[in-house]
Amino acid sequence: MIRILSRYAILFSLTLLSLCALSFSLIYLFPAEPVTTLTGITPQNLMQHEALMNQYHLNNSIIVQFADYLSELFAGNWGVSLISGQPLSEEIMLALPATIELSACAMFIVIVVGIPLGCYSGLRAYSTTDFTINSISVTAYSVPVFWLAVLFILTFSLQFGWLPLSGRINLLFDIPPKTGFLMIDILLADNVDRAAAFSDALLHLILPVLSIACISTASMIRITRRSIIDVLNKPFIIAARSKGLSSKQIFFRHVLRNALLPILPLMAMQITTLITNAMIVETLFSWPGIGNWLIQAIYQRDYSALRMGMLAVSTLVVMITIAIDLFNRLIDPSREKYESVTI
Amino acid sequence: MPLLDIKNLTLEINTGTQVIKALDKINLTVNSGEIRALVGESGSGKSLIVQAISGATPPNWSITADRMSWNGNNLLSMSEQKRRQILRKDIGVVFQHAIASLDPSVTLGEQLEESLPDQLIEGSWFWQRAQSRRKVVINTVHKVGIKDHEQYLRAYPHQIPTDIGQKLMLAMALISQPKMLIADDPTRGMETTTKVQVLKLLSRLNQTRSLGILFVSHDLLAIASMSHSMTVLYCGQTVESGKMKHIRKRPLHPYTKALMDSAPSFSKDLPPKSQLPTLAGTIPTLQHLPIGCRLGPRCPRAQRACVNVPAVRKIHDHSYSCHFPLHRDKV
Amino acid sequence: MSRFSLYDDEAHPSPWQHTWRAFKSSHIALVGLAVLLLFVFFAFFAPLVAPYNPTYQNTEALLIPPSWAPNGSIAHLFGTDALGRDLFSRILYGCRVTFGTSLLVVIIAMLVGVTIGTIAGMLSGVRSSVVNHLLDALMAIPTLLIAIIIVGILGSGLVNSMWAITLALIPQFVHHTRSFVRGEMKKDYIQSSTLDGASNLQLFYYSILPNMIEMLVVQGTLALSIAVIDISALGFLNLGAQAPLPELGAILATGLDAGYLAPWNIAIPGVSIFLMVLSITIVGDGLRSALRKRVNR
Amino acid sequence: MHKWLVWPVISTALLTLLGGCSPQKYSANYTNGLVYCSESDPISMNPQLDTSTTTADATAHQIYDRLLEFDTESGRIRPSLATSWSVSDDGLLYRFSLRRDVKFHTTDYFTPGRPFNASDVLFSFNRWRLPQHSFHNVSGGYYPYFESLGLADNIADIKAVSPYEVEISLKQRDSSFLANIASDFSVILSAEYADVLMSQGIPERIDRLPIGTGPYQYADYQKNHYIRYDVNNDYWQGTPASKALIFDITPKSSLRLAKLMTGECDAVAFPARVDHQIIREREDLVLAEKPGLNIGFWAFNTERPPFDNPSVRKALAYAIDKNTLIEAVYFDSATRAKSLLPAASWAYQADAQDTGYNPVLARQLLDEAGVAPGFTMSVWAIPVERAYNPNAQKMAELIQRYLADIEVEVNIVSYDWSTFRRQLRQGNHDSVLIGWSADNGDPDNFYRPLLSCDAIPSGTNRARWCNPAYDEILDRAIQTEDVDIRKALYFQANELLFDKLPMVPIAHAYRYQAYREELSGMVINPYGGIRLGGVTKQRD
Repeated sequence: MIRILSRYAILFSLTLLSLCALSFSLIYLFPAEPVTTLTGITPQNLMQHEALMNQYHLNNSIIVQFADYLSELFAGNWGVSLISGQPLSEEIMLALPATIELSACAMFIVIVVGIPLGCYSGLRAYSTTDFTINSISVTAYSVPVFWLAVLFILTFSLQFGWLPLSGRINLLFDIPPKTGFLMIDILLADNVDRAAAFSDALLHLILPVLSIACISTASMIRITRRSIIDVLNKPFIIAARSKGLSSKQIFFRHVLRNALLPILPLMAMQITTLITNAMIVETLFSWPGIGNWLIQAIYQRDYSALRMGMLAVSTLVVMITIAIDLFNRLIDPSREKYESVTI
Repeated sequence: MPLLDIKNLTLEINTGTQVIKALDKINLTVNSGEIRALVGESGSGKSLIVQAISGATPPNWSITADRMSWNGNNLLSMSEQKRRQILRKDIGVVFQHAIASLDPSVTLGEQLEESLPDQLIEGSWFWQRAQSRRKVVINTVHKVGIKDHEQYLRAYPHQIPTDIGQKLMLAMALISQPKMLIADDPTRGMETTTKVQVLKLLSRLNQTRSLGILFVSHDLLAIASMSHSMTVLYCGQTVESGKMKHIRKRPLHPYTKALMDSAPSFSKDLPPKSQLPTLAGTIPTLQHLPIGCRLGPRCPRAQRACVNVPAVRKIHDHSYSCHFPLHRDKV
Repeated sequence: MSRFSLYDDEAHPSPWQHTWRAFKSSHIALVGLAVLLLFVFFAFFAPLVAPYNPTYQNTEALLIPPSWAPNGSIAHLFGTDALGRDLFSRILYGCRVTFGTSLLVVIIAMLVGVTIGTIAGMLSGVRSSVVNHLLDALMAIPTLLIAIIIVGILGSGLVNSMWAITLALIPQFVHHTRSFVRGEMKKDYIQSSTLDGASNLQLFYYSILPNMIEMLVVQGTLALSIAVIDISALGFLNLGAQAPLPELGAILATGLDAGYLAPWNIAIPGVSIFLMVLSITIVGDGLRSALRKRVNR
Repeated sequence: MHKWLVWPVISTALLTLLGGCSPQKYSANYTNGLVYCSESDPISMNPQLDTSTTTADATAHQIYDRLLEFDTESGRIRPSLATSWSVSDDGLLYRFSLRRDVKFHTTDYFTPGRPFNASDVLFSFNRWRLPQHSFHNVSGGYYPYFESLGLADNIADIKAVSPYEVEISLKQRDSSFLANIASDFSVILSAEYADVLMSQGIPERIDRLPIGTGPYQYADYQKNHYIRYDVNNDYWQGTPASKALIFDITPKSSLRLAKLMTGECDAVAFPARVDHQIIREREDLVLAEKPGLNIGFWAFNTERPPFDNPSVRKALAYAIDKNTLIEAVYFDSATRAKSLLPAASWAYQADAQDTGYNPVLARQLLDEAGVAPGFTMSVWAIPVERAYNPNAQKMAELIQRYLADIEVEVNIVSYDWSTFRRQLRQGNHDSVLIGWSADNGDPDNFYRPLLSCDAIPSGTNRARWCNPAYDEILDRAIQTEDVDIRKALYFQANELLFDKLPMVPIAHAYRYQAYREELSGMVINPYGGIRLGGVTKQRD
């Protein structure tokens, strides 16, 4: 156990280091002045330029610069956005929770709807219900997410007018952003009608979450179905049945557990596509998440924001992936690495 | 009253393109306390019979039988619930690959406790029942010959050697004190030392607990010594069955004779350096089964009459199905 | 003695024929293949087939509905967009741009990925596991993020977005190739050829590659569907193909502005991307199940 | 075997679907407030520092007041913070008497000690007038509107005769002075707030956390997302009806329209021309229309060869067909522009010369000027919608094709609005599609900020064209009060412009305002930014 934990700790710190190195190299790769990309302040005159250069040790060797860059990062001084002048740590801490909230709800729906449907179609393999579920999931899997979002907007909010289409909550609710997670902020906010704010936030959440969840649920259904069918063909299921266990007992005690174990590493890949889709959909629903923020930054050529945004998002995603891998390694007793799991 | 009585069992497998008659009119009876060997070359449908009995059949199989009864009541017409009850209580099944037949994600102790029916444990409170459950598991494991049970009960299937796995499968089958045990070639691929251990264990159980055993195997040497009666299977057809002594002394079906000759220890008068007599040709694949007597093309005594399926004839509990049996020239 | 063989020897088809026969057995896969070939045809012969030049702005024909709509004209099969450009020819050229570039992207990513994967697979020991774990972790970075960074460095444009997606797809190929090669190296037929004195290169070319082709084809179709979606997403976000270049995602984005007046400007590009990805996924699925049928027999 | 699994699966799927759609219509107005969807971020919270309409919309009429106001119907000047004013007969001395007990905003970052008086007027004017003023260089020290008019060196002195009496003396007569005082940019700041900030050592906060006397006070601003205003309860013209005002920043015009339809926005800025028909068809939306005092033009950067050569500029002008541009981009809701002034202005010249569509002549002129075929140039297109140019990107693509006919290659450049303006001011553009909306009714407000020499450093002269003869005509024009003389002088200026053609005037567009029908008091302000003080929303 300790050996595994230490191995994963090394892997995590190594990846984190490579990500920091990547973001450090961006300072020189971006077509702007290294000083502006690092600090976000455009030096007005030569004197301020010199002051910044030695304040961030930009003139001595790369290694010292990188070491200093790392200490700055962990000290929380992430520099200032080129355009808005706000400190980056503040802006990212405001934008990241919005995307996390969106992806978490989408992931919840993916798991709650995807896995049961996958099991259902897996158990009734090669029957008509299995065929319909499978064809629906193949279709839903291949719909481009931005087109789906546009279709949802056109039908649900413009045609029927049931759902709002932009932002996290109606701006008339003045919710001071304490943690960045809207649901928690509503509870913390004092002079606001909580029930109305909560229902409004939920209504705003439905369309973006549905447009992201559709695609990931479809692929989750296919993965689960394939995994269930593989497990059902295994010999120990025949042995269990000959032991006289009822089909319900066999499913819950043996099939479900063995089918879900190989799915975990694939969940990590699911999270990556989910967050990518979330970043695309944010621009359509003007959801103030990290995706929207990054795309605004690229439009405004805000290089310091790009550098820090990239580091924040990739660290988040890599952390989740490695956590899922570790969790899978811990609870998967069979040690037999599910290397080539087909989708 | 035989424990298990199967008459004319036919199994058709619908493989999408064509329907294959894998088992053709199987007759099999096992009395209580009797060890019956079911012998046949690999691919003759032995494990299909075991699966047919246990009812674990995939959707594209269709099973028809004149009679398939357990202690008198017909298995096929029984309700799913009732049949499962019998399987759990009275029949224990041991499979060939022990490790593959165990759930890789559950500890062995749990799997053993799972196959223990509730009737056998006492204690009203749940912790008492858990203790008694553990006690029964531990002494069954001891009975099967595993001393250090602590280490194995906590382990996972991929962490234990195959012979221990085999013994645990046996324990799992015996834990519900069944009346009959179906062993599907448990000793296949084992070294002789462990093989002898398992066989001795089985015969000891048969004597002490008069446990009926249906021993499915293709290894004649091991079975001849311990089983009371034998049925020979070829390509899904029962060719001969009867008392072990009669068959060894006077096999009536050419295939049984060929089987007997191929085992060197039986025919003592074999001149040194002579070729072992075997049947020509190979076992036909399921898609190309010959009509009538399936041994037809390979049988040295085959004649025109063999084209239609030979009826089953009995000479006081020694039955065979062949038009031109050995030692009895007239039909 | 005369050998009397009653049953003729079965014609043992080669693995390829077998996979093709299994693939052919499912009709949906065939339909998917037909649609895919249609897109490939458009991708290569768009200039011959397209009635108009995609960037020709006919200012008299602004926002004409498609031919099947009440006041649509047959001159413009899919109608025209806000600048009077014929939508049908733009979609054809769009297929050429989107599908063509994603084919290119997948081929490059496959070549690079396979070489790195094989090298990582062959040399065992700490280094390769470290490299692999690192690549697995980097595989987790969302493709859109890599695209944004590359657009930041090189500026927006179709070629830059191609580099971004190639970089995003390489770790996937490396991972699958590496696990496949490690699996193969344990097998005996590799052992036997190494005993015959085969060098690593010959080993790869003669024994591993033939077996790997099917796995690569399956991974290729998966990567192709991801590439098509990503390239059109970047085009939609105006990070990939720039204004006049007819790329399906960009056409959809420009169509959005006049969305309520001309809904077909949204529907038709969306449907074409959807059909393209659907056909790729169906063919990929058909291949995968055919391959699985052959392997499990 | 699996019948028992059917029930949990169906229930979860249904639950998620049903929970979602509440059949009744989504009504966005829970609390009593007004949501206005603007198209971009303001550069700063003080209109003095920037001429863009976005900044004026967000601040001018919401947070601040001016000495004088334009009447929205008649367009004539009426009193505001100055109750009355008198002009000496030689036109050099202006005396204003100020309104009493007008309170500044009380916010969590500042509580005013005293009401509005003359020292605030002095502070507001001297800040941009005197370079050595303590607040002049705060947030860049850059006042484009006043620099382009050269107002600073025309004002001799400003004196506070009494706490509620101010006197301004000019060096030369300026007939457009009163109109400039009433424009969006000459707002009144709080001197007391300035002193407090200077003592705390954070003077630039005056432009980030503004204090004014307007109907709404600043509450919160998140870049690219929203600006929140609270109501100014003790506003001197009576407390406004809606409790809060939100500027929801939505760059895409189709998204703004969508939010208007679902009721998430009560009013939207610059509805796209292509959607006008849809807004008119829906009965819950209103599209107000007014002939606009603006001009959309295509300016060439005359400092960069070959655009410094007038014949090249003429050739490019002949290469494009203005009528199709107007039809395709403005959907015929604009009139063709011959000169800078729109028809609504009294100095409009109906018979001004204009460049027709003649690509052959254009190619000829280019060959004479030595511009070889395949010459590439950049056309910058503003990314936001404006009354004077609703879709610059589309117009650029049309121009791209016209110039392709005469073998001139065009690449279209566009950034985010604030980055676009910053790069434009540095002058690294070949040509730009932009425009100007009048801030007051005076023709000088068109000619001077767009093409005068001292408008180049202020950034409003996009063509960076400096012609002393042209400036001399303009100075003579504002000296006289006589309308006919000024008209003749402006006609002279038109000829000079047609001869040199630093920019190609394209269209004078109508101004549009789209809002929900439950809004009342929504009126289009002919000059400058939107006025939301008097708007009320009935409960539906």
